[in-house]
Amino acid sequence: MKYEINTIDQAIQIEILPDKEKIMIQQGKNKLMFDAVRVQPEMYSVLMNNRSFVVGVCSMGKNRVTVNGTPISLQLLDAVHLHLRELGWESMQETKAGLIETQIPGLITQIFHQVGDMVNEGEPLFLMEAMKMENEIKAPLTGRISKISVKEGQTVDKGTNIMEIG
Amino acid sequence: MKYEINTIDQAIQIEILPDKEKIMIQQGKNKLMFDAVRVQPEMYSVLMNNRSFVVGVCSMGKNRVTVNGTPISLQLLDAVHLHLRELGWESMQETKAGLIETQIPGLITQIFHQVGDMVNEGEPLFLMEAMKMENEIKAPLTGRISKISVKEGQTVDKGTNIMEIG
Amino acid sequence: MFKKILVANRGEIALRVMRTCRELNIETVAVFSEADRTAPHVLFADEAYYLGPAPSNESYLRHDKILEIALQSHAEAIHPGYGFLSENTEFARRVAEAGMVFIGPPASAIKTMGDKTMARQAMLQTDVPVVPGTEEPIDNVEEALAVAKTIGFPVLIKAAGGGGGKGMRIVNNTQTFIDAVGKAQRESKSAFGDSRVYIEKYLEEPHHIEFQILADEHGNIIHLNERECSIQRRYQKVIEESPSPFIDQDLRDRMGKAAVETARKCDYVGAGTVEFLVDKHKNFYFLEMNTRLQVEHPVTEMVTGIDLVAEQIRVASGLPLEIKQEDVKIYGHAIECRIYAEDAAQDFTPSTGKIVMLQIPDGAGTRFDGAIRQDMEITPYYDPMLGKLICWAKDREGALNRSERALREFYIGGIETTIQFCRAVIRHPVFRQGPYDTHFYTQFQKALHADITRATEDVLVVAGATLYQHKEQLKHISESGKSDRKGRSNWVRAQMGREQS
Amino acid sequence: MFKKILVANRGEIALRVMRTCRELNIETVAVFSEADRTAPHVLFADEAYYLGPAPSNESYLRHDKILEIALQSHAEAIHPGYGFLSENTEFARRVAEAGMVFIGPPASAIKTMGDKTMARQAMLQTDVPVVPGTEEPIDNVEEALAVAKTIGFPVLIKAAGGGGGKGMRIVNNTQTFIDAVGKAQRESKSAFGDSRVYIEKYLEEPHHIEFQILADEHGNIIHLNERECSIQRRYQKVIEESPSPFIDQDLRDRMGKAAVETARKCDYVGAGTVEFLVDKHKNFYFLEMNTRLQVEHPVTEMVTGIDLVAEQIRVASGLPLEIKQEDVKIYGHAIECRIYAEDAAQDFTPSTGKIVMLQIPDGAGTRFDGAIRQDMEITPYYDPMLGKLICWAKDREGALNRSERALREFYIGGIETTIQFCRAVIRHPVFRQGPYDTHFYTQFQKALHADITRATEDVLVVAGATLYQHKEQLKHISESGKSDRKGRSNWVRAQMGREQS
Repeated sequence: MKYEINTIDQAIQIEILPDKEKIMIQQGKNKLMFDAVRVQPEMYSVLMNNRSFVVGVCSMGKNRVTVNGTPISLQLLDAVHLHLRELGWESMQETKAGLIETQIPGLITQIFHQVGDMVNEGEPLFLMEAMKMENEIKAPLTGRISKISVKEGQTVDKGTNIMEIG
Repeated sequence: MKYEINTIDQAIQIEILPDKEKIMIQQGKNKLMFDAVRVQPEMYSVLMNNRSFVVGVCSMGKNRVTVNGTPISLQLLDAVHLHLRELGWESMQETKAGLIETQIPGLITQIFHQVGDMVNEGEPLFLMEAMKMENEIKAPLTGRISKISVKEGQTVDKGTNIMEIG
Repeated sequence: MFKKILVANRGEIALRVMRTCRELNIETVAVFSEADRTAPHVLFADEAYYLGPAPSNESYLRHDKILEIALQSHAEAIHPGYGFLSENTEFARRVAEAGMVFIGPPASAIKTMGDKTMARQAMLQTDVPVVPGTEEPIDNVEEALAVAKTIGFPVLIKAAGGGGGKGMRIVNNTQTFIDAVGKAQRESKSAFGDSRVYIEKYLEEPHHIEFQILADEHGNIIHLNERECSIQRRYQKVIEESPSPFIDQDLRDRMGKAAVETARKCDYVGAGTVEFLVDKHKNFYFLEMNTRLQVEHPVTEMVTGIDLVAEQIRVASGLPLEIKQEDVKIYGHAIECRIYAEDAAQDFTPSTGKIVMLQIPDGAGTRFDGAIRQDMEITPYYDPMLGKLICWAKDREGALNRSERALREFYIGGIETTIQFCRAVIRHPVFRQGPYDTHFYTQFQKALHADITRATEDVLVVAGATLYQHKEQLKHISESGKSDRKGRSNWVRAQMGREQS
Repeated sequence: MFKKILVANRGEIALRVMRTCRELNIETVAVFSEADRTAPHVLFADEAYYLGPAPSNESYLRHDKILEIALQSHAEAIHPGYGFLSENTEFARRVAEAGMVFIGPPASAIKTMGDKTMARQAMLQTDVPVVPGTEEPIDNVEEALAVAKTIGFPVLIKAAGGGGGKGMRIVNNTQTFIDAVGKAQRESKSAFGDSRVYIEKYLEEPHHIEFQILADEHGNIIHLNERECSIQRRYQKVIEESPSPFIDQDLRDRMGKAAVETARKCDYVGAGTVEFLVDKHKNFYFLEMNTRLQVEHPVTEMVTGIDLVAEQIRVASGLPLEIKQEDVKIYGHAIECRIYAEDAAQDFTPSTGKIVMLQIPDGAGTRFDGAIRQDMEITPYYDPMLGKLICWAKDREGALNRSERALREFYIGGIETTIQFCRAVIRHPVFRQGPYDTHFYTQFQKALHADITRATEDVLVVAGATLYQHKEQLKHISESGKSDRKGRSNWVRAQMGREQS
């Protein structure tokens, strides 16, 4: 089956030929003998044409792996998606870039804006105290604040939706 | 509930008072505050009257634990068993001391005896080659060989019954 | 020597201190918060006592509770580690009053040096040069601005009560100054309970160099040479090394002498660190003195062969130093990489969660001072440092290569860490070449972060194909309820088949 | 210098060699048997190739396969580690013929020194004293008995073709002699394919002392002082240290000179070890020369600061030694504990199974050279050594204390190991005091094994109560299908309750 591996700045076409005995990968003119064996629930030992890689599949569900430590965010598009794209459909899910979520639990100490404010990319949005440090969270893109979901002085959990831009 | 902790050379009576909030142990006149928290499937962190111990419950089913590394083989007799013993019954299961089993897989290279032979404790019974070494297995007790279950040249798995004495 | 010591700390430094205690045949008492019942320092200790809920001010900062436990457990001394109560004069005084030994300098030395402004004032009476700036701590913003204008921008705002980069701000102009002071005051108040700050001249192309000091009660003071600490982000050290690639023997001798003079000025006893800024002309200025064990003390241990915690304990028990200045030699080179639970790609935001997979590097010249374990939960309550990787080799190049090898070997799954960031620094040509200054991170930030995620086409194919297989296996598990193909290798079977045919 | 090296080995030594390769920026090629597809050396390497089924003679001993892979992968050199093909003249010759470098001495030196009888004959032409015994290997039992009677009992029977204690027997009288020769011949045949043995005088109260040698192609030969290897069981080393507590500087110099002379006699190049027996009067006798890296090489690395694998590789690539004899210094003291997957209580029977829990000691002066991982299966196919713990400190007492601390910290769950046995040796008063001889184990066997299981009443209560709780929890799980109380602490809750009340 044909796949496309997409990262931020690259796209590679491969064909995966699974078999009962082995996995072969066709990449352009190269045939690659691929063998991945799970050594821990979230870690694989991979041999590809005898080159050895340790691959971590850190976060289940997320399209993110580490190869010999290097973190790689990727999308794997299968033939169906590729075909849809050929037909002019954009199959890739649009990510909500303007959604600001907390990465860790903490205390919201100050919010610099109100709903409706225009903010520039890199402009401070709010202050959050976590792990004894005051963290200034900046706007990831330029746009108008459409929603603020928390108040100053509020304690928030990891993954809380704080505000939305655009 | 009352228990007796038995090892090869010691016997200790304790009373375990489980509670929703804590476990108290009464040992003679001493009251011990006991807290065991599992940190890995086979490892506990234990605080007993604030003294810290790491306890490994290595082999499920076997009555063997390690406390700060020290291996301890023990039996835990509950009130029912203790009562039976008071009435003159021997509740402890008799172990088959004369049963010779292999600890690892290997090849039986030579057997020195036949069924019916008398052997003295420490006398060689058979040779087994495992991990590139020839291992001489000696009789654990004096007695008559009642059964031999393998032949010379036979490859055996871990835990195979080789012979029985008495 | 003491028979029993209470370690009033947690994490890697608690474990570090307890290891030496055990080697000296001293019993150890751990204290722990609710979040730390099964933390490594609790499992390691001979005794462990519950302190209180997870927040530090309800557990590790509670003088009363810790003193009560120390008395109850018959500890003869208390080792505070770094952070928490390590530079708390009040606590040091109360420990002594309770008839126990505080393993640290006398309360007077902590008081003098702990308050950066008092320290500056003391140092102005010596030959040791100090950076121009405020002599008194400032609570008033306008007053602070006046000082800043006098010494000229850029200036540095620092918390009077603390260290470790918390509450620190660099300001380039009048416009942003007032806002920055406010932030520094709030952070300082939250971290150290003291909102006063001070202002100093910000040196350009500065090197952050510190000297390790050892002093006993009998008037002997020696230094154990320098540590180079110029690799910082958010004003926190990330990588330290000894010796410094910037310092020559003449400068080392002069700075060492100044460090000893500093320690003598405040009647120092124990292990301490004198921090200097050195400009590009090799002029050095006293910055501050840390009256405790530093995070980065192992690099000094690796190049001198001296166990600093053992020396702290010996000195605290009243024994004289066994080492003389002329016995201190530098053997080879050591580099420390701090491994934080932080996402370097997200401006070093702390990362919490469960360590689902752990592989710690080891082998020749490789030391890891940490307090982590597979399946352990990293909570958001404390400092996000997981541990420190220290690599030693006979020269700097060897130590760089060893660090790179060890970082490549290091694997922590389930949370974000700074392992890859450290790897990017270690292999950066400017760092490899040395010397570098404190601007290194800001200057090469982009290149460093790009290096972390740089991947060849082959690596992308491996990433994609493994993700494919992983998802296929998960699919099969959920479809059939059967186990996956874990531990079985298609390819080995294929090769075997070939061989048999 | 080489660009790529194939490591023809597995386990800890393969990993050890590859770590240095990576530090020298040399690519590594691993080979693996069917049982080792996910072994640590495969995961570490840059490339990995399948050799064959698990048994060594179908995988790690296959000259043809290994040479084929070396050529296919464009490796420039092959490092054999220890064991397997490391002392195989035929393999060394074939590597050279195929245009690659065998990282080890010339085939001629392996041939001379690998055959113990040839080695004895060579040494008889030098000033280095040898132990009285047979000069020719013997296949005939009666002939062997005649020699034994001539030199007088007790005598030692040794395999002519191998090392590591395999095929070795000590015999005290004529009655047991013939039986012992038979056993030694069978073992030797099975392990090395050579049934010949030789007989030598068994020295009483002997110390097993060996000297590390480094030699280059340019005629430079140096020694890196001694290793004390008298702690043995089943004629296999368990604990080694450097320097030896038995050797004084005069004896060290004389033995070092003899070791260098030995190496020169066989035109040695690379890293090698000259083993001596030293009797209680400090007379020393040449025992054998090991023409490879030894298991215990890290103790020498820790006290000299020299990376022996790096030196091997440098010398093999034709470079001259960088170190001169006068540059070799002893810094502090190092002790190595070998950790085997063996049940010490069952006469050191190998133990196989899954490592369900793993905690490797770390911290100052603590090095572990191993190749193990949590959830890894220990198979019965290869040597049962899991790794080596090496502890360094500034003196022997410090190294003893550090070893004890580290062994206490070491936890391997799921299989039996020699960790506790090593701990018993380290804290035995005779070992602590040193010097000790090779009879140490037989002499104190009972006390050592008793020490392993010694427990106070408190420890028994902890053992019993934890077992109670564990079984209760298992019962609850199987009864209700619900999860156990993992990670929750009754007692913390109890204390919290008290605090709130």
